[in-house]
Amino acid sequence: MQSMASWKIFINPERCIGCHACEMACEQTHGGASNIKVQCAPVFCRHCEVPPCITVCYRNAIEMRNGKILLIKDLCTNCGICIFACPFGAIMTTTITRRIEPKEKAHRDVPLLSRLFGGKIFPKERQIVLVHKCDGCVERAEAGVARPACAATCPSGAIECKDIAQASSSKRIRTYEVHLVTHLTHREGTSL
Amino acid sequence: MKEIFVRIDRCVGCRSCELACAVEHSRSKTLFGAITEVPRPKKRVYVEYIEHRKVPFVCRHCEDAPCAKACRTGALTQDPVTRIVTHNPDRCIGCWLCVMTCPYGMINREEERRIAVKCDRCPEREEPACVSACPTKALVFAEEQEFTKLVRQETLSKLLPGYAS
Amino acid sequence: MKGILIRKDLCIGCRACASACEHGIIQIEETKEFRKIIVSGSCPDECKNCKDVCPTEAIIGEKPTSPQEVLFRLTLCRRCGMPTAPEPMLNFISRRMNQPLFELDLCITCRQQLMWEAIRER
Amino acid sequence: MMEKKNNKVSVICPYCGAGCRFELIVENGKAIGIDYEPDHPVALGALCPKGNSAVELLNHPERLTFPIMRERNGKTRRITWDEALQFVANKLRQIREDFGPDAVGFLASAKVSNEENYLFQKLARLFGSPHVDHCARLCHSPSIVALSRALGSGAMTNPISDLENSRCILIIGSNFSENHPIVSRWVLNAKDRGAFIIAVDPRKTPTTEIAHIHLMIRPGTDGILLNAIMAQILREGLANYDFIASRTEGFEHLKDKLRQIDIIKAAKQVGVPVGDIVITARKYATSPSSAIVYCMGITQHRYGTDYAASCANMALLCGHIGRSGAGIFPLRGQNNVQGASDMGALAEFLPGYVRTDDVEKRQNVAKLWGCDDLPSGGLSVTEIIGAILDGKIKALFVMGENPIVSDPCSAETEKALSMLDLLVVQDIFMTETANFAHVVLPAAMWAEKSGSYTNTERRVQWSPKALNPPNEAKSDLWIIGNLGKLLGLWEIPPQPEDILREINLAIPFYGGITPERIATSKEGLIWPCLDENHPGTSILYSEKFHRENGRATFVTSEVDFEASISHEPFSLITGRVAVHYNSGSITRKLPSLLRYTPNLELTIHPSDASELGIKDGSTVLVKTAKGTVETVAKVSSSVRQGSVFMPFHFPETNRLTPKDLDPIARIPSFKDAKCRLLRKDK
Repeated sequence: MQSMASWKIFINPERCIGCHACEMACEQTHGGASNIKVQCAPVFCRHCEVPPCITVCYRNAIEMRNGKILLIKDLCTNCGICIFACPFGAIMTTTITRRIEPKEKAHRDVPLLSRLFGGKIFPKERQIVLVHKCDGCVERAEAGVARPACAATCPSGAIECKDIAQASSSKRIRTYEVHLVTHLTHREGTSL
Repeated sequence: MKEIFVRIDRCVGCRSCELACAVEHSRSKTLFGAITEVPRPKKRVYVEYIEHRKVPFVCRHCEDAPCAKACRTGALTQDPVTRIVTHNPDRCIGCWLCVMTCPYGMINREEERRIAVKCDRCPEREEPACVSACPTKALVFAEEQEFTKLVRQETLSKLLPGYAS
Repeated sequence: MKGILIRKDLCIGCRACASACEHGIIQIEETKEFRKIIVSGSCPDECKNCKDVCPTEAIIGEKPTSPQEVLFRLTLCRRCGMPTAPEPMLNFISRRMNQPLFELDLCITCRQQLMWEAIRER
Repeated sequence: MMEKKNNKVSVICPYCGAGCRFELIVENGKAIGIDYEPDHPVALGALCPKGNSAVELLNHPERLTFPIMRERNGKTRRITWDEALQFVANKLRQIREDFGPDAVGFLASAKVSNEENYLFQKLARLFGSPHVDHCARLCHSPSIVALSRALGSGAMTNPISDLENSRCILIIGSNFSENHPIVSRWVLNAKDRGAFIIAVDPRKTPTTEIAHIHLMIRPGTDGILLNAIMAQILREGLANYDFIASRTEGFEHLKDKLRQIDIIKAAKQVGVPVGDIVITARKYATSPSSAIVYCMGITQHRYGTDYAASCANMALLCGHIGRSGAGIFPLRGQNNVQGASDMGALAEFLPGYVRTDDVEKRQNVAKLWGCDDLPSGGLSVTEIIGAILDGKIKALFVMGENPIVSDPCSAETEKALSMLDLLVVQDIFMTETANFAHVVLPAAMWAEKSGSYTNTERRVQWSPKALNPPNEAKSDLWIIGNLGKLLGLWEIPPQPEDILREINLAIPFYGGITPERIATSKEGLIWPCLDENHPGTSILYSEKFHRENGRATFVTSEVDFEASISHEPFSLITGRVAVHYNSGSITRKLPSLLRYTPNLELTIHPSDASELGIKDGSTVLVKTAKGTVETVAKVSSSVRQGSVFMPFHFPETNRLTPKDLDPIARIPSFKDAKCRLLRKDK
């Protein structure tokens, strides 16, 4: 079995029919936030082998584990710096609202209303911009399902799991079969 | 501009072009030196065995190269004049967009540095290593007109005997 | 009751402290061209979440004079004009990446579109 | 999502006719997720966006969960099941006494299982009413009529995965990249192997982008194009004469008709370059195996039957049928529209395509059901609405259908439904039609009941029950079974397995599809499957055609297609969008799908838009003979100049469509609508 690193999530961009099935599958497998965005083809983390996002993260919250670039949630501070380090925009954000447990000492002074409410109000909730990215469906892989959800659901075969060398050689063979065969028969006069 | 043309029917599948290409892209540029080097030199030309036929594949350095256009970090750049696509290892992040978009599968992966490798048409050499290594002249390095002239002559030489007798 | 103070010269305008502050004292407001980090109120002494997460240690524990605001102009995307990130944040990125691999002043949607546009001009 | 203690049940997808299968993960009675089945033959486990929304659909809060009675004054109140069924049974008996059995109409559904459709049409016919129909009338009734006359059966001749082996694929009137997304995988595989892909569609769609050449025809000119292509094939002598001689009849008649066609004139009328027609003719005829894939673009026309017949003629002309990679692929829209038609839920057909006017065979079916004869001369969906308006039909029982949105000219439908003495609607949501109903019965969804479904490639698959329906909702079989008992048609409400055994007796080509064989197998069986150990036939007509003399026949239409071109200001094309499904009564309720196409948009060509002063997003008034609708405009060159596009998943669209029917298949010509546009300045 080749090493996990060479097994890549491979995209044939010209096969994408823009149906958004991958976004929906990703959303369901990752509890509501999709790590894929479909432009003219699906955009999600390429799990680069020399990733700029790792070099940029000042808390080393992004780690490469057997071929997959994983964002470790408890180290990540949602600062959003890695978002602009990724050349493909494959690191995505979702805004959520989280409840604030009122602590007696903590309060917020609001200059405008300070005269009316004695200058202190206690906000009930706050907005957080969560940072998330594709994890190569590691959870599915550990449960023994080889293919990530997006590759499993893609109706047109735009997203596949292939090894780089194998993908290139299949393209070469297809080039021969589709384009070169006819050329050859004319030159030699033999019909294949 | 000179191109590498392939006469598929002449290829006997000896793969000496692959060997020469790897040796040319090693530091020592000698066969014995190349074997022991790390990172192990990688070939940029590929001979495929399909059905009973042997077919060599060389990067075509396309006019508007999809690989150069797809590369987001500027590792693959195309020289506007010579149209040759060169790879800059320092900028390559191993995202493999080039492998996905190259229609002919001419880009390969180097395990050690985890970067892409592709044909740069041996800039220092006058004639690319694979062309000079090919024993049966299946690979021809010439201008378009020269090559078409060569093809005409070859076809004529096949026709002539039949015609003369 | 001590408060916090954000040093304007060190802060790069990321969202680390706002996400870390559980009491909602550090809030971020974003418009088309500006990002404003607002610090209002004072927080319990023992809490130093924001200090731990700040990438440039720009938060110091002194009593601010009044509710503090840090304003950043967002660089606009070269291709579509939408806001991307504050200038210091982009410099922070290019510094850490020793030499920038690609144009940083592209917004996320443009980067995503350019990823496949080379092949499919849909 | 991957806990171990829950169980996974393999079910069929409830949406389109492709028949994909996936595993529903159920935890203590609630659906929590799905998983994929990479070895399923239809799509290798792939699912389109609609398939992925199955869990959201099952847990939808607005599902109907108890029977509702609407009083005279419009107030609705909750009632019990006994009360509801008793009321419906009494009212039906009373209407039968007053106005006779054919005063009651029955609308079956293409989304319920074979067993339920079989029992539904049996209930209707035993009750005495000939009027049983379902929405196959609105989609592939021309295919059923034309293909069964030409070849012997109206179904798809090869499985979808067989498209991979075609060397040339002609896609005419189908946008499968959005409506049957998994078909695009096999077509792209064929393309990768060097197949030549031709797309014929008045619009630019993701499907036409796959094609090598796209014939952007003027809407409604499919017939002229097909005749022109066939004429060119004949002129260049590319027809397969020994196939014609050995396996077809009626060729002379077609040859004379095609001789008179001037291809240059035809190309001008169709609006495509002549060269494209010649290339299409050569590529289709000369390739070793060619396929024709077609859908609503062919059938929903005034001459839908003739267009479908032309597709059959073209396949027979070149002998591209009955072999791997060669065949005709009419893509069915709903998950069981093929099954519902097989079960005889059509006005003119009894189970197994026995014609109701064929007295002798009809009496055999009657004998099977224990009565001496069955009614005939039923009306189609649109004719039933007309009959209600004339006062001939007093009661309508609608199962899983939303005629107000899916039938043409909704104003007339609404008027008719409000005139009824009794309207019973059995559905999963409170649809637009259910708002008019006197009694609304809550039905269970596909995963909450077990049954067999037939997909578009004639594959009969069993979908087991994965979880219980929400509190009082019941399976359609339970409802029909108990209603039939109250009407005295049978003693005990039958189980799905018993009905399937009865189907094996009633329909010869379902003979071997017994519950034991398909309950455990994931691939199911492809009919015709004549007996217990028959493996099923994936490719039809390999030896002979299903007609008496085993020969196919060319069906030459006497219609002058030129008459169908009219140069009114705009032709209105209605069609589907990737994330929505048919009447939209399901997908418009699912936020994860609605966010992609939230509201109705009219697509207009840039030059037409600038002429009328319409910009992107400005509101537009669309006027047709049947009604006026206000909608938002989207300027794009994906439509031709002089035509506009509106998806029909929204209630407004079918307010505009015309009602004139195809004379033979009685399908409304949705796609021949003409409209005028006005800019509505705020």
